[in-house]
Amino acid sequence: MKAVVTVMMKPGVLDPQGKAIGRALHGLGFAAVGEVRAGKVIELELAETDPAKARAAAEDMARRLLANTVIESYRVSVEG
Amino acid sequence: MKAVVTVMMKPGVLDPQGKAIGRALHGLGFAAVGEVRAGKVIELELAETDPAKARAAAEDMARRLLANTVIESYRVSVEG
Amino acid sequence: MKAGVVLFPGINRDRDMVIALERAAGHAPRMVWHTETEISDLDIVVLPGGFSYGDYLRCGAMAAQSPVMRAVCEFAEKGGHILGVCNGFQILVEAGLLPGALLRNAGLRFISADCHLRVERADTAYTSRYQRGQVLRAPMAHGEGNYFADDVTLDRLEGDGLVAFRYVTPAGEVSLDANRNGSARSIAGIYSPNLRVLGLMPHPEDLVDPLMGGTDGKPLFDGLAAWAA
Amino acid sequence: MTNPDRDVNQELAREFGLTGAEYAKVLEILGRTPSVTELGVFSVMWSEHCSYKSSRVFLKQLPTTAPWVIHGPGENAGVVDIGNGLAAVFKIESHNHPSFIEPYQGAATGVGGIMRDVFTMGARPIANLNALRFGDPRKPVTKRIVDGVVRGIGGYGNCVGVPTVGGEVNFHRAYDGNPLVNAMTVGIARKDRIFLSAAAGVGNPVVYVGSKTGRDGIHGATMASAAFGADSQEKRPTVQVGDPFTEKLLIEACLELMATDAIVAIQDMGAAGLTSSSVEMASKGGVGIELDLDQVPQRETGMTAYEMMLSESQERMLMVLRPDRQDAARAIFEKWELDFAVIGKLTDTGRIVVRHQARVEADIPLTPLAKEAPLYHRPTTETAKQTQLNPARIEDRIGLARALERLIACPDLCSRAWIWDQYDSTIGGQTVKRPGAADAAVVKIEGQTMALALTTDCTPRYCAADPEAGGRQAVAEAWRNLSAVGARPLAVTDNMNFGNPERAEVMGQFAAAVRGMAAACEALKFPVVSGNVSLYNETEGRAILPSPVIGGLGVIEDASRAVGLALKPWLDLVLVGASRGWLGQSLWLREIAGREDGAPPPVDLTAERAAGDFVRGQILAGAVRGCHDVSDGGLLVAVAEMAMAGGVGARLSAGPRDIPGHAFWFGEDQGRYVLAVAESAPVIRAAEAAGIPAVRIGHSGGQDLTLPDGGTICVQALRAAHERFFPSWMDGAEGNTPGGL
Ligand SMILES: Nc1ncnc2c1ncn2[C@@H]1O[C@H](COP(=O)(O)OP(=O)(O)O)[C@@H](O)[C@H]1O
Ligand SMILES: [Mg+2]
Repeated sequence: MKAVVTVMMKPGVLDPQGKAIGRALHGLGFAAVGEVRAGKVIELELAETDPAKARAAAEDMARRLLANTVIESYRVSVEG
Repeated sequence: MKAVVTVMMKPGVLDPQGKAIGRALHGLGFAAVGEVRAGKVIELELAETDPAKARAAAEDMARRLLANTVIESYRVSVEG
Repeated sequence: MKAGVVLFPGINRDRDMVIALERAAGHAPRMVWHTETEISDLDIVVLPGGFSYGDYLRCGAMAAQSPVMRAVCEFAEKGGHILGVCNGFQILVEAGLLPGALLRNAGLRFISADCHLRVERADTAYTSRYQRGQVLRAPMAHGEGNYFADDVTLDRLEGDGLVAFRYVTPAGEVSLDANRNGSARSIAGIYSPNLRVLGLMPHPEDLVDPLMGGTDGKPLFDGLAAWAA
Repeated sequence: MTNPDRDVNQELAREFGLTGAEYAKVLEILGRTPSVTELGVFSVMWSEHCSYKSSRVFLKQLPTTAPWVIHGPGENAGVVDIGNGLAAVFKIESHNHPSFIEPYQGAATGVGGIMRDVFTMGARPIANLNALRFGDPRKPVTKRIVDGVVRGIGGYGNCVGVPTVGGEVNFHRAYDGNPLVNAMTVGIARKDRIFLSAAAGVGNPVVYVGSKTGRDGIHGATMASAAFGADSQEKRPTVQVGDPFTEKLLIEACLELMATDAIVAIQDMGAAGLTSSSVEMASKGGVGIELDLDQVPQRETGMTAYEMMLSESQERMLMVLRPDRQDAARAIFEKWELDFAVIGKLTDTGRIVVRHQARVEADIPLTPLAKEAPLYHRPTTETAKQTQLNPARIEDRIGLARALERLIACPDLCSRAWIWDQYDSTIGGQTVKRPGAADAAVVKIEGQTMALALTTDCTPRYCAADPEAGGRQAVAEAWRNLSAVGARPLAVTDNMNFGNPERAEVMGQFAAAVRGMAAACEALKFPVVSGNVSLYNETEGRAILPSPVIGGLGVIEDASRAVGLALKPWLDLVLVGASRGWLGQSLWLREIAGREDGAPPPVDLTAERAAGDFVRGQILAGAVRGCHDVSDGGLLVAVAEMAMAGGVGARLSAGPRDIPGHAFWFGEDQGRYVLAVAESAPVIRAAEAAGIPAVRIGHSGGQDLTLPDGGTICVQALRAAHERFFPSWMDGAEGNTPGGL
């Protein structure tokens, strides 16, 4: 099955890219845009049929490699 | 409301980052990992109450700035 | 001085580092491959600059997981000296041997230019050949050198005198313009609590020869050689 | 992609870029209808990009030999002897079309490709340069392209760890739809350890190493051989994405293998990928080759033979190995975590035979395919000569000071620091003169006292006004920039960027530029050892300015003698070379008088040589503290650049009475240098003895530039104006791509 790990900067850690994107969007005339945050997404194909096991594995990968919990938080979602 | 734009390399376009992450995960002993693809996620606060309008705006931003449609594809999701 | 220079795939400032160490020590350092696990023969472990694993995902993240880093962590626990420059600094931080993180430069662009560093203390194995407060010039070349840590950590680093170098003007003043990558409190390099692990972003190893524009980086390596002798 | 079972005919051939006559020749060679794969092979091998069918007849005129030339054009890169048993290996290559379609990846893969051309020959790359041309900076799209191209060049070169030490940038509306991205790489090898591509040894294994093959950039070669139409968006092949990390591993693995005796022949997979590499290796060696595509490492499933043969996936190499060294070689590539696959063997059939899933997909005789590629003598028409302008008739409305302030701030003359600050120029620890420090970059050779001097030059507005004079001037300026640091110029690599060769005026520009280059290379003993041709640089019938970019390489035996352009206080300023006040095609004329006309400044090659040899001699004798050639913007701009680089002012004395002030100080007469020396008298005496014009034009010191007409400018203020354009342009919100999103 497929697991998706989304990694975002923790609140409080500055996100210069998010800010730059916000500025550029306003420059393009998108006035309705408020706060913008930029992050990463990692999609994993897993040879695993049990969603719970897949999620556990992905969480483990996020903790150990995909996210740096000093600055980043992550969430995992699993798709059939 | 909040719109989330996810940007990934188009299928068939080389994703060196995903390739390297996959290798590293195997190195860590995650044998079940198959193909890995890495992408970006941009979370946008929108001063907008109508989900349809919010989605349309986010799609427009993705086309014009957030995604490089020559090599990347994007998807938009809207959260209340 | 028995120095070991660790090679991860994608490291590319190893030659520069070897030249600087060899000039100071009079002999070449040992090259340590990323799969090695036995490094107890070394006086000092050096993690040079580059783009380990392409800097994909996060700078230094994948290298921090490699077999040799387990040995490097043990080396640190035993009180060993470890120098990490640029990507090496990022790897030390990812491996948890130094606190904080290195974010993208505030301007979101790679910066390759000379910067000026103020020596915050001159009583370590790395800085004994400098004066406290001395300003040295060094090239920086990185896209992710923006040092970040929470205020508690930053206060502790400063309180315990663990800030090694700060970005300053040629005159030695901390200023916004001198801090081009946006580092917290202008921090360019930090020590571990026992002052034996040093991580810094700029490249003293690239300024050890007058031909290349100066020798401001040379005292760091001469100091190390003298300490190990 | 293309359906393998589509029936092959004239119409499909045209879609693949083959003319009716060319397709007829294919039928004649095969004696039957080709398969889709065979048609694909012919179409890429006979594309402009691979066959040089329009340019070959002209390029033959270029001098390519000298006692120090080891390998001239025809190999992956040029090779020259630099002494001490070492050779410099270098080449320049364009990635213009891809950089317009996807600026970051187009530029990045351009850098990757040229580095492979160099380390394929056994050389470790030690320096990169890049020559760039962009459209009108007032157009937001130009800004997007500049941002992407600069990020791409830095992103790839910085990661691989080769310093980017020089280059050039111009802007002109003629490049609006066709930016130029020319990347140059220089490497060092032992001169007795140069690796070539000619295959040998029937039965020897053909080995594929590097990245896996995907459907990247199929038909990139034919793509680079067609003008953009409005529909070029649709014609796009899958854009190649560069992987500099893999390139770095590939360099280290190849150099490690090259230290052994395992390699018989090696060739990078560039344009037209597996097709051109296998065909060129086999036909150069006069052998046949058999490929089994089932063995090719593949990134995607269900790829056809056609797709695998034409894929332009990056970071791949093809080698012929000694069979008894195969396992040792495999071990090296496995250590570096790279693919290694035996995909075929050499035969004695003189044919290329391609098998896929037990089917023969191609079986073509190599000689006609490679050596009988079409050759065209395209019609040419000469560019109309422009009249020589009389400076006395062009009045100066604003004076020297204001003109200088405007010139050094304009996009074509402003500081490029914003660009080179994004390129790692110090990695390797051998960079003696970084970007901006001297007329040529100076890079020391590790463990040696000698250094290489490197530059790229071309002045397209001269070439447009008079292609022959422009061709001469481009070569002369490169030679001049090398001499100005004290180096002995050795050889040239050239990148010919032009429009559609099927138009007589474009082909006429090409022919004339080559004539001018040939004359200059001949007179300056500065042979061409490698190069690249990029045609069809036009959109909807509008061609770029003719741009024959010259990459120059020189050597300086003692790196510590190299001089830069930074001014130091209390020195005399001496102008070497003759001045006539030539304003035609000058930047002053364009930026201040708003005119782009007149004949460009001529180059007197005899005087050029004499002045350069004199300046080099003075530098090596230790008499010169700073030196700068006089090029774009003329004498006053050259002095200002020296002052800004050193943060030191200067006081200038009046010029000759017979030349109007603005023409003397902003004219772009060629063959001139400004020397900063402790004492002018002995230098001027030596020049006169050698029959070379030399005059004292002032002296350095203080914080201001004091002009002969009394005006003064503070050097700090000048520098601020000089450095303003790029940062303020890029930080302006409009048309930004934040953080290289
Ligand atoms: N694209 C670039 N990349 C790196 N350096 C560059 C680039 N463009 C210009 N430079 C540097 O800027 C300086 C000035 O360039 P240029 O005006 O072309 O010099 P010159 O007129 O002497 O040939 C040179 O040191 C050159 O190498
Ligand atoms: Mg030039």
